[in-house]
Amino acid sequence: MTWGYVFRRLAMFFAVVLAATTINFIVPRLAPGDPTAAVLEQLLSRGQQVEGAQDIVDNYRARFGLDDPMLVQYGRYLFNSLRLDLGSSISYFPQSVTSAILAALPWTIALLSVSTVIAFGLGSLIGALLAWPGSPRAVHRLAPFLMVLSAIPYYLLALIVLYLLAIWTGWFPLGGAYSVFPNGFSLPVLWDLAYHAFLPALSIVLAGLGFWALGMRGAMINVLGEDYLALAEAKGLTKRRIFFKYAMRNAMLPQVTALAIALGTAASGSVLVEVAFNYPGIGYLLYNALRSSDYFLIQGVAFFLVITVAFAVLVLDLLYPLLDPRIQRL
Amino acid sequence: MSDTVLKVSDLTVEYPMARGSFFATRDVGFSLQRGERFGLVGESGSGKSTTILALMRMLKGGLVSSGSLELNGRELTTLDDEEYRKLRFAEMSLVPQGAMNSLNPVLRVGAQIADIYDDHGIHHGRSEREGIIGDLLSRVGLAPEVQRRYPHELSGGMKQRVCIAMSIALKPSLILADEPTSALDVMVQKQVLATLGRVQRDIGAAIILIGHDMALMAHFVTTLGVMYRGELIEVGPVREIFANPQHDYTRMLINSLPSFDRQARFIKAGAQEAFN
Amino acid sequence: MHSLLRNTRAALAYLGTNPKMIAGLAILLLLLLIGVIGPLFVDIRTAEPISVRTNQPPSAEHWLGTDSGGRELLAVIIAGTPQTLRMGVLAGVIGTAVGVMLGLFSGYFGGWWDRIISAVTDTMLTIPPLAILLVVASSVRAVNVEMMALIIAALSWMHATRVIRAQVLALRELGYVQMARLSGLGSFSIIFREIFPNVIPIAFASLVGATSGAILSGMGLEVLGLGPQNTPTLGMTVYWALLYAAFSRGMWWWWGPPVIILALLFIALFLIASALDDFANPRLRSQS
Amino acid sequence: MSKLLEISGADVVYQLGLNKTKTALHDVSLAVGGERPSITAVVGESGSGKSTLIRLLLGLQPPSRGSVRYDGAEVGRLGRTGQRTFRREVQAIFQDPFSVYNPFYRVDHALMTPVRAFGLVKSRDEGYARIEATLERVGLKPEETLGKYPHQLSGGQRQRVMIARALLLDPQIILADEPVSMVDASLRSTILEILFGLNRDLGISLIYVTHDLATAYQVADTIVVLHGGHILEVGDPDAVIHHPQHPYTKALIEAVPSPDPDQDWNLEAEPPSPSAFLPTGPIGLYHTEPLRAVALPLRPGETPTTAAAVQLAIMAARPSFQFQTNQ
Repeated sequence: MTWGYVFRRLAMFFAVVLAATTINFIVPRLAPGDPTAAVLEQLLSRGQQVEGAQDIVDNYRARFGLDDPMLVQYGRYLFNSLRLDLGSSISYFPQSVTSAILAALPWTIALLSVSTVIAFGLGSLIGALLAWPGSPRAVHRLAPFLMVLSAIPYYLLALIVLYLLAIWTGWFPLGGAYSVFPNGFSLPVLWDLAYHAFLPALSIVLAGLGFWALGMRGAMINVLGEDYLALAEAKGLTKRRIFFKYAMRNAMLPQVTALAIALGTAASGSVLVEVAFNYPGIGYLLYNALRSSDYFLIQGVAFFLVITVAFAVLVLDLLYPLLDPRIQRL
Repeated sequence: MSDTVLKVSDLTVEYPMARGSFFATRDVGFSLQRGERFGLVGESGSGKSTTILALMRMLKGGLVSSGSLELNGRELTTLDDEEYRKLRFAEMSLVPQGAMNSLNPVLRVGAQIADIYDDHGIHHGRSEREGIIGDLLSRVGLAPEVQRRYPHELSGGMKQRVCIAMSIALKPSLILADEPTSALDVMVQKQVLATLGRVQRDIGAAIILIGHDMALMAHFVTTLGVMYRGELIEVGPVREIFANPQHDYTRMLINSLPSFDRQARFIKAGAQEAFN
Repeated sequence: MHSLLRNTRAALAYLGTNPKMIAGLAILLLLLLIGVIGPLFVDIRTAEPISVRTNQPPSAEHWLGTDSGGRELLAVIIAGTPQTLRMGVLAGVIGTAVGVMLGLFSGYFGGWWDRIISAVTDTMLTIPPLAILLVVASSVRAVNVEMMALIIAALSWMHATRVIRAQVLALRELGYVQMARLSGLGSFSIIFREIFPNVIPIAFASLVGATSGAILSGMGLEVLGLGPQNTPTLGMTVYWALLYAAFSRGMWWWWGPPVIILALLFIALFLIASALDDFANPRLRSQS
Repeated sequence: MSKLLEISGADVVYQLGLNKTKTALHDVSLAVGGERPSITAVVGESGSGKSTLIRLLLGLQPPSRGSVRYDGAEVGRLGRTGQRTFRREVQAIFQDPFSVYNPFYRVDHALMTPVRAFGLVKSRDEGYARIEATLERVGLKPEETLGKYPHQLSGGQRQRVMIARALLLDPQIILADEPVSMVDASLRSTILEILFGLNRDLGISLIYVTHDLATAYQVADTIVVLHGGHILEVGDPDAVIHHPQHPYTKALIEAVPSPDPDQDWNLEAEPPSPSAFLPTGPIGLYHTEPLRAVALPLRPGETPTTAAAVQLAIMAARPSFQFQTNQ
């Protein structure tokens, strides 16, 4: 890993953040009419006195400084975004967009990271076994079924899982993340959290499994054709050692690269899963924001989604050289 | 115990195909004495690599349909897979063809050598292991520190030396060398071949060298076998074969060897006199 | 061109015997037939709201029942399936075409263009597509199917660019590309006559993947309520069902059929893409 | 009489990182073609700079210093027509006779494309007539070759089709990059004989780039020994092979196993590593004999010679013969 590599990755991170901010700034201006029109229209359409409506409009005007030149507006917007000042939410007023998102974010990150890690690990193992000539027959029987299941996207799978395991059988709760909002951690609390998270996590794992298994199978088949695998066998190494240390270890490298790319899709998918399960994370927040046309909040969620994923990708990229010695360390 | 290390008789390897079988070797037979250097030559597809793979029981898709392989008096064809695994590198080792890609790129050289000991039930303390691997590397002319390097930090010749070091780690009685120098430049080729010859003599192992370069064989092996379309068409002391080849194919192989002979030059008519 | 015919024939011969391809195409054909034959039997105007009695379970009169808005659900499925497919294919074709072009140029010419295109591609790939779609779709109110396809296409070219570029980088080093240069061909001739034919299988696999991704993105927008409000696509039907709590009211006939058809659609596209992958990657081919 | 392709004093420096560079060729001068069509063998191992040299000669890589001239004009500054003429008249044959064919097309495509692209024929039929005649010239039967896919031909046939492809364009100069190293031993001399014939009968000049000293000795008028981007020795093949003067040349020749088992190859003495022969300071090529020059430490006050000068001197010492005119 050279400084150039670190620099490039950091530059990419900031490019993503910049792009996200810019889109948030430009797109509302492409729509017909003054950008405040949307907010005013929204407030009027509620046909009622929204508490602090005037504050919101003032806030909006102040933030955008709509009389200033475009470039000044953009600079101010950029500056505000970077210090995470994303304005105030309409539907959660007087809460700021940032604080609403920060309340929801831990749920999403916990759910998404745990289930993605499981899907990634389990899927890679299944894929590796699929390509391995000596793996048990059960793997080859089960795998096609899993693959086909994985072709169904997160959200649809969530609906099916919800119907089968919650509504029909009643085994799992219909939605939410807890029975009572947790005040501190104890064993029953953790159990309750896991109980509620199980179905959303299951949907994410099932939907992701096949992708990782397929990728791993391809990478593994390539590795199995390599000369160093033949030499490992010739050296009289045990099958177990060859499988883990010589084959899977190497086939994982492209998988890690793919993980960085797939995170964006996974994040989008899990947002929709939250909608299906009323899970109080970013996805659910977003759904509410959309239903109440809370534009600041929608943009804020999009912004945070992008930043979170970009940050995870940055971390992955910086850790990658530890896995592959061919990329030079600092 | 007799002095015969390896006795191959009537070895036939076939690859089952949709329409009948493809015979990669037919009735191949030869034997090696302790410390003997045996060469197998032939062009690609002649069955020489198949013979080696059959010896290692590493045929992918092919099977030994008849014949016997006897190593140090023990019949190999009846061994089960686990017994065969333990025998690899302990009694019979392999120096591979593609040295460039034969080492795992993400493992240090030392770790790849250490695995051989670990999976053959030989355990050492940490520093003892390091010392043993260091010694092994010095025997093939590499610095002991090379064990801490990754393969991509080594040149082609160095990688092939690492492979040779691996092949003698457990002091086998037979080394199979599958075109070990075909990917190397001539100077490095000679270095590697000299190293291979030296360590082979040090541990007293017999060696089978596979190749397509008759000239290389001429200077390395004592006995030569010529393979052509899956059959061993000629076997004998290397000098006799060069002096008096019995088979047209062998003769062609010898005659097509490039040489610095003045007769072999194409000279433009008329230029010759002016130049002599 | 003879060789194109020969290669096409070889591809078809291989794919014709691939069970994944056969199964995938069969499902897809079935779904297409719903849209083609369905209107002959059912009046699809009943897919509009308040055309039938509301909340009826499936019966001899209403085969798939009706929803709370007074829509005949069988008609909704018949009208909606082709709409969903059209959106996906439109976005997939546009996205892949752009992606293939960028990949070919970026891989062949290298240099600064390549660096810029690659950086943009890599960056775009890590951005959650939903985030951008949200901002765009929530600002551009009242979308229709074509507009949605365009918006989604803008986010579905990267995969094609990436795989095609990687392939071109490998092909560019091959002797025949060098030979073509020595044979007096210009860059564009080399790209389209020498390189392009060899990436067709990958481009096709990419197209199927992009189509599937587009339907997925479209569904994502629809279930969040940002889809075409007046078109009965499959995703919108699921959205309405959820909005009117069909789940807790036990109206399985409302959300069940669109979910099943969407699932089948994704499975079909997955099978086809996977068969094409096998064809494009000989190592996978020999394994399966 | 052919046109002259000349490299003079060329360095090629690659930028590897921000402040890392690698010099692939140091002060190389070569001359191909000219008054006496010649065969020059450039002998080098991997990393010697061979492939950079080929790219330089084909105009695919500009020199970092020095110049590449064709028929007197700088290759990088040729106009549109000049560029086209250069492209057509300087042709190449590569090592791998399989990857040079687009697997998507029949071999006809590889032959027809250049003929059409350079506008040498007016119709397909005329093109085929020309192609068939050329195939026969390299010992192939058109009816057994045309209409086939590359994988349906043998390695030797594929390489001969490639020679025919080059010939179709009436080249002045052919660069042959390891043309026989991937061809079966039994067919090597046939291919070499064809190449030799192009020079002898058609007056085409060749650069034969190879790692194989023996075949270089067989066909060449001049041998150039390239190592680490430096020309270390250049001279008449008989002199270079049988009385090598540079230590690297000596070590290289000693490392080649003799086909005679009775001749001692001295396998006990490991040869030194090739990198031991890289020059440690500034060097220059100096004549040791009229037709030979060897790289030695730079002698101040004495002007070094160039490989190009030695090449031309060797050809000038040859009696001239009557070449058949090309078509």
